Amino acid sequence: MYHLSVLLWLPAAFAVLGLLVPSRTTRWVAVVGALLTLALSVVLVLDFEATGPALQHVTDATWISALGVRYELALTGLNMWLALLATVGFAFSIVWAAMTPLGVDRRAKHVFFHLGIAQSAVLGALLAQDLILFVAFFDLMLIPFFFLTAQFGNGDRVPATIKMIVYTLVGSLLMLVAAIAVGVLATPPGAEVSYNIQEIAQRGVPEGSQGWLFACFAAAFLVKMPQFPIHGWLADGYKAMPLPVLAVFSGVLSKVAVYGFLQIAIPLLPQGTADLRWVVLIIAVVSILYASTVALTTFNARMVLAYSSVAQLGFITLGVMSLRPDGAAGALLQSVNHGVAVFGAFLAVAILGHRTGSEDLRDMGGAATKAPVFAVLFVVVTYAVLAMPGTANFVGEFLILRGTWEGSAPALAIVASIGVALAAVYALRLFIRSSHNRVGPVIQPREGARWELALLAVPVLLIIALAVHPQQTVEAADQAATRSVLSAAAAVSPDRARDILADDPSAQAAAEAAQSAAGGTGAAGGAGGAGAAGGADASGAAGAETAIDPATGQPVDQTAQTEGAGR
Amino acid sequence: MIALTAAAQAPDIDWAGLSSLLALFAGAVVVLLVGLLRSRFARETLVPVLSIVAFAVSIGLAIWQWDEEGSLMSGALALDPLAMIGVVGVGVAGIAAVLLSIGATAPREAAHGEYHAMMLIAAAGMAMFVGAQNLITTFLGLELLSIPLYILAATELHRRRSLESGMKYLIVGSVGSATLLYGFALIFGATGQLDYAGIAAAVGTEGLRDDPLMLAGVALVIVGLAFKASVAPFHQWTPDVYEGAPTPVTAFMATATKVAALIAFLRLFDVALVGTSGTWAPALAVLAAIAMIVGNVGALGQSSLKRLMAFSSVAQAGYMLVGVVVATQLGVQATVFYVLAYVVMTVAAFAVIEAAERETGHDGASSIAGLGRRRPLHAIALTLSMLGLAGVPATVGFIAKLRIVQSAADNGYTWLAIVLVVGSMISFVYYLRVVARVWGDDPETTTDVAATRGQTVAVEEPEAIPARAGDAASVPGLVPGGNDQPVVVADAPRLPITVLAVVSGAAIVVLGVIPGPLMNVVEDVARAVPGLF
Amino acid sequence: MSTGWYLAVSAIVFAIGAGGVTTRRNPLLVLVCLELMLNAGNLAIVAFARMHGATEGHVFALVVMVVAAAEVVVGLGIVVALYRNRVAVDVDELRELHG
Amino acid sequence: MSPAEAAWIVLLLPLLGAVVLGLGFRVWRGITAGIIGTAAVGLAFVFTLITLFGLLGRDEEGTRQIASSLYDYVSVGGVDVKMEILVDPLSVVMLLVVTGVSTLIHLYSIAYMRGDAGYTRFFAYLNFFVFSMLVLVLAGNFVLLIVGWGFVGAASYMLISFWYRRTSATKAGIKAFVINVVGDVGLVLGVILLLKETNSVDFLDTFHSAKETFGEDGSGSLTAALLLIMVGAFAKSAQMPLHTWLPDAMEGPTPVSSLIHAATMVTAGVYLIARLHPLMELSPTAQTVGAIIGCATLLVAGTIGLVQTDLKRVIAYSTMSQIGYMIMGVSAGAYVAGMFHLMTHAFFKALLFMAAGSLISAMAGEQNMNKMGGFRKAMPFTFLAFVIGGLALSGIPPFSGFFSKDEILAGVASEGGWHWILWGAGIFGAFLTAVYTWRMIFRAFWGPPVPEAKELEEGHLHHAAEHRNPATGEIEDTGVGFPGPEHHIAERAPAMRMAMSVLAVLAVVGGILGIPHVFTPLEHFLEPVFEEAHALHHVDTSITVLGLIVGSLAGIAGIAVAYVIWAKPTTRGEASTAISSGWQRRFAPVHRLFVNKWYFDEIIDLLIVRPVRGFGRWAHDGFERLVIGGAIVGGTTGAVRGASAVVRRLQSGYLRTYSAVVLTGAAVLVIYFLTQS
Repeated sequence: MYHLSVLLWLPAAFAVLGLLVPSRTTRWVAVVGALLTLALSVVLVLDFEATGPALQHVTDATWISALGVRYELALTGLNMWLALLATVGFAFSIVWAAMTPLGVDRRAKHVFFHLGIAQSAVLGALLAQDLILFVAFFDLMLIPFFFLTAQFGNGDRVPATIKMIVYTLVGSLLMLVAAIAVGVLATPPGAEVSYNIQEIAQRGVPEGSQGWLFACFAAAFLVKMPQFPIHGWLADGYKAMPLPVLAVFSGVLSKVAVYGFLQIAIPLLPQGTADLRWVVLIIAVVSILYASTVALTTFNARMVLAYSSVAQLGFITLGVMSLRPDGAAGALLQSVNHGVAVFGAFLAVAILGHRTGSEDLRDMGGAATKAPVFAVLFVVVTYAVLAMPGTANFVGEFLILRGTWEGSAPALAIVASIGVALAAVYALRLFIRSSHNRVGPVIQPREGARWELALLAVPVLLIIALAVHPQQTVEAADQAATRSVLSAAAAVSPDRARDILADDPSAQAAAEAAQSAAGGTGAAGGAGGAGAAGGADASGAAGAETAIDPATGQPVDQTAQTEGAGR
Repeated sequence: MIALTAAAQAPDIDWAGLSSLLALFAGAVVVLLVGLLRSRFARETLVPVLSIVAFAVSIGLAIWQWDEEGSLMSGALALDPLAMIGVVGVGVAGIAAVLLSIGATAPREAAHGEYHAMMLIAAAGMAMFVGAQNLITTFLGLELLSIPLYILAATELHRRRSLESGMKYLIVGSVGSATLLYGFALIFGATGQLDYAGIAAAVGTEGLRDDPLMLAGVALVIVGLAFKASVAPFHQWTPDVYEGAPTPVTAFMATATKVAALIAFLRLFDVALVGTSGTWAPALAVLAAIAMIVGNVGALGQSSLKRLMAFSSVAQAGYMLVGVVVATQLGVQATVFYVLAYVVMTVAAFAVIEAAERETGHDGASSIAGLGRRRPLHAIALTLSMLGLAGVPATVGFIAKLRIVQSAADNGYTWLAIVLVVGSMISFVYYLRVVARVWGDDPETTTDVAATRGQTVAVEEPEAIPARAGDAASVPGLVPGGNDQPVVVADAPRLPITVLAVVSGAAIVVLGVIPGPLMNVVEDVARAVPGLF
Repeated sequence: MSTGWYLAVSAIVFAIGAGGVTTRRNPLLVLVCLELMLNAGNLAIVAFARMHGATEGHVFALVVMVVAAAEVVVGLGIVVALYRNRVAVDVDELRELHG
Repeated sequence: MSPAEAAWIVLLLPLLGAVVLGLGFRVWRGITAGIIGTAAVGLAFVFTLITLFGLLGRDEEGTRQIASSLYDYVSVGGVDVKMEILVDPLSVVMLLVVTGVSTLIHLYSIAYMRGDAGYTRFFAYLNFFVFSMLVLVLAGNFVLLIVGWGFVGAASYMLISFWYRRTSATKAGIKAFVINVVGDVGLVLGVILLLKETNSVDFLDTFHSAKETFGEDGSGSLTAALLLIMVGAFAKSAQMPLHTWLPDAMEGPTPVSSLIHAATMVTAGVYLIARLHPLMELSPTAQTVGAIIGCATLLVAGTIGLVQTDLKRVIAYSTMSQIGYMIMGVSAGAYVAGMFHLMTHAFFKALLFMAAGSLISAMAGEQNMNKMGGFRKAMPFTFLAFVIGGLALSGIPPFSGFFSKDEILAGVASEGGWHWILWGAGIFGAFLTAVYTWRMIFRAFWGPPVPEAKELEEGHLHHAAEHRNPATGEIEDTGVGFPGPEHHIAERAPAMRMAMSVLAVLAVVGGILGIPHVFTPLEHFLEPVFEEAHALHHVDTSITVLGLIVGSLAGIAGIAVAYVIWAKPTTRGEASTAISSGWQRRFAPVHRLFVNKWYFDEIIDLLIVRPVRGFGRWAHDGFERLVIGGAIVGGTTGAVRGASAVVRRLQSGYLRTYSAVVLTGAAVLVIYFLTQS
């Protein structure tokens, strides 16, 4: 039984410790801290039983008694893998920062302090089960990146970062008001105001005001990702931020927004979700197309990745808003994949940047001639970015497209799939213009340094591992995703909820509880409480050759004669 | 004769209750006398120490009287946790101001004795103002705290700006208090009562809700108090006075006056006039909204730090007013919590501004450029205070803002909460710009402070106004050249200021992460306000 | 005479005082006008005290007079300091702090 | 060893080869990489044989369709995808073709690629390609099929742009990949639509419950799903309109062209349609569309092949047209015929590409046919290979092409009705095939020997002064070593000769696998898979015999015409090319249409590439700055900055204004309050 607070505050502790030790050793302290946190999170993930209760490793204490705000953390199917992605991401970027001049800069202490605080804040946002705690960490998570970019960024960084911070805070401050309003409105007269997510889900927010509340939450999350109309801060923010920091910022922080949708906006405001579903879907699809076209025409390598992230997050939002378990589980899987792919991609751009001095694709070309190992690793990352079938990104995208096809509308899935083709174009264009063709005018191609290749190998290995067995990520998310989207799906139309249940017999038990909560206000019965009955009979583990008799689905005895199959 | 004597025996005064107020007055007298001594040591160090002792004693006594319930001076002053928290707040602000004044030019110019005496008397005025339960004592408290501040603002007699700020504060301040007085007169006319309980009863029974005299009176009182708390349309004196006055005085004004004004607001509106809240609540809400927008927007383009803090205090006053508007237990708790948080954050900010001003000679934005490298402790303190004022989580500012927004959302003022949030979005821009300047180290802006230590630094005004030929005659003792360039010796900041900055910085974070204890204090303060559900 | 008349007079005096403060440029006269405004309030309080027969009103008026005096003294002190600092005795001269 | 276990080994061997070669790429010196690669694929072929015999052994008792799964790949919501393979006669036939031909091509490449700097990398990519092809063929459910589909697309991209220093190669690579992705997307959407009804991605479940879920005559959504899936098939098999990547794919080394663009990858579409035959049977419209597209492609490709001057592109277009035949056949119900033609085509087309490779090496990398001529004496073996390949391709009895192609035509014709038009087109296609094949052979081998040929006759292989990229003519960057300056011709490289002779034998003998109505072992072997389908499509002997006769006549006529135009020494002494240029002048507009490849490239560029790029650039420069930067961000900050200026201007510094504001504020408030009452 591990105490989640240890995982949460470990990075912050190491951040402070880093301040005390002499500045030469700060970076190694930070690296040790990051690896320890990573180890702890891996242990927690392994310890999570998929068929166990919805909330595990719960730690619960009062934070602000007067307001009814509790300090409550828990590991659920939704946030487990994202927390692991966060620890991997921060470990990756801290090790990367430790190796670059950023790490030995005379103000290295600041770098690792801010990264540590940011990690704690991100983990806090992911693990929080209390609405106000989530909003507090959601806001806090941005501030370290402000300091990192203002001090260590490049170009005219201060106005760029201030624009980024204020832009994202517009959303999250609106969310603060919405969070409080949700807590307050959900309290039946006389009862104590409570911001616990499960509690509010049971109490049910009055349907009248769910609309604007969902709008506030959606605004905060869409600005954070970012998505099409409100991505003004993306270009300057990404250009100004130092690359090690940008890798984790782009890979991890946008996923907290996705988690926000799944854990808070949809389950707490089912009616609001149902009403505004189409607005978010349209935004997502337009983001995919718009960002893809921009990504395939811009000449700055960093901007290609920036806009590709917008497009990928457009897909993830599609999956989330399809209000179907496979769509939501696909979105979660895609979040993890996109995170890992982005870590590798930004490191590759950094390596290319070192060799060209600038990140302009027109100066690059022919990097592969002297750097075969780097080229192979970069190709695998490129395949992950463009979601080539075979990588887990494809599985994610397949589930999202299926969820959208059946949950939202076939036309939407078809338009979104244009994004898949465009993704192939911009990902390959980035790879070819940098590594293939003749040696570019400015670039001096040389093989990646040993540490660079070793570090780049980490995301590549993760991509391959996920590609071979994406099941563990999807399985964990399945029950939790069903629970969170069920009430919203029921709000859209009752028969959708029925066919979700039909689709996934294993969600039967969890669904009864959620079914009662789906009835809008004040339903009793804890949705979280009833753990899902044993998951689907995970067959197929047997390696032996079993001729499956298609009609009955049972393995058939070798000798038995079966009709249908050939004689 | 006997009857006369019998009738004229001494009134029964509850000395214990009054002790915290009397401590301040006694302190003022003692400091005044010690100030007369010839020796520099007596004046330079003994006087500040004594005034700190006076403040500390008054805080101690206030805490001692914490659980008392009742009234003093036959109903003139209230003795309840609300008043006591006011005294404590003022005491803390006073100590901070005194610490900032050590080594500053203002006390040297205005003779240490009088300077500190004025401060103590102003504090006494505030102590009276927060406890006042009678129109007379309220008006007396207000004037007792304002007049010493006029003088303090004008202490640096050789700096034209200080005099100007003093003059402006006096004239506009008097207009404000005259309006307040006229309001009190009308209320007195309408109810025939002077003490709050009487007024509350009269308003309740005789249905004075729509009596023209009463309404006009309440309106004028709102103007008077809003002026004192520097709420929007009546805030125009704040930026000029804050920038002109010497920084320690500005610090005292920004923190202590806000505590006094807000608590008086609470007591007057949530106790005496709670009956007519239907009329004044929406008006106050609109005023608060205007304050938030004007304060934040005004602060955007500021280059002088003190002027920026002035506009930010206008905005913060707007946030605090929300608690009064809501007129519920939660509202009172939210406002008192916010005020205390605001005091801590502003003290931290002014400590660093004062230190930077002593080093560079001016309070322009460039004075704190690259502070992160020169004075890391100051830089951290200023950063924490800026982030706290902006309302970033893990600082007491976030919790305070959270409480205000919840109290607003709880009572149907959700639109006000949205205005508050939009205002704080704008505030992030200028707070973060200050923080970026502190930590950024672009070389050209950092004046090379090390080189100028010890020499006289010509004060470079941010926007020097072309002095007219008429008054260029040089006055003996002034540095030649420039119409009134005062002499500023750039010397390293004294230890007390750094300690103050660090302590208040730490308090911002500690209270932000563990707000529990402060919450309990605020809870029993709210119980003291009867009549609210 | 009914209290209404006293009220009318006090309102008029208050208006005159306000007009004086906003138009006159000489600080001394501004201080005088401030006196006027305060005394208008005084007059109203005394009128109401007589109407309600509440003697505290008169105490209030006395307090106000003391306060008004204190203010004027401080005001004059600052004006003298300004004069010694070569600043013309003119309220509009005080515009170095703005923006 | 059961067939399934053998199949798993077949699947994993090439992957093992690729990994071994990939990881130790600095270690392998000389041709060791080639040997390892060939060994890996050779072993896979051996195990395929084991699987074959295992499957044959089960003829009497057990079922012939074995699905074996390792573990749960993804199971969420209703979707339950397992990592499983399906071993049945159809997949074993494909296994035989893929592993067999790959082994020979690896053998050929050992010699052909020697001297190239990326030698080990080449074999690693080739092994990876074979692995991905096997995943595609052995996949037991739709998702794994798409995974194989994706891998094959990626491997072909890597091999097309193998010589990545050539910008033309990388452009061709990205073009191939993107069109493949378009195919993938079609496939994915089709599968999702199918999934909506069947709720299972597993092949066997879907096929056996096909009738219940879709009803007797198949539903509208089934047709839509199949059409979407066929988009994937057409992209992979280079059918119209998604065929433009195939000619450009000739940028890759010749063994790549022979493996990927002749034998294996392009046949994936045919395999897919054959695999989905239970569904195809239920949707006549999908079958018609497939047949028409196949027919159209074979005609268009034939016509373009007539006018191409680049040797490899002629063969590429011939591949396109032969695949057209297969798609037409398989769509029309002649599944066994389609698979048979697929197998024979693999033999003689790979042979032709190898021979072309040897010829091009002789020309020191020059691929333009106008510069070739008279190699008959110089390269007898390559000439013999060309002749055998040409005869088989033109469908001249008794070569394998003759039987397989005519069987397809017979199958199509037996459908009756408008299918006869397809049959006619097919015959005319056969004639065209014969013409352009022999045009190529006569242009290359007949006529006076060109200098390179003369040099070769004296036993000295010609070496070009500077090495030029055949497509663009830019000087090759051999500094980094590839394409290597060395060239290897079959006559001098035993490995090449061995591979080509095996294929030559197969090309000649291949026909016996399916002599119509006489001896049809292939049909019998594939019987269990297409058992219900056969009941529907009965081919009577009369049509077959008619097809055989007319087909061979068309082939012979084509050769004759080619001989007349390009080979016969003309009586009037003009150069032999006079006659062909004469034809060109007479049909100038038609000629221009064919030379420009029916303007497909230009159409696609106009309709898709240019608008997308234009929108992207407009969005990037215009929209971002104006709307996002200007309106949303700039607007708000502009408003706030304006308000701030107003507030600061109000702060005028004049004392009197401040008091005025306070007093007017008071007055306003009083009036407001009084109106309240």
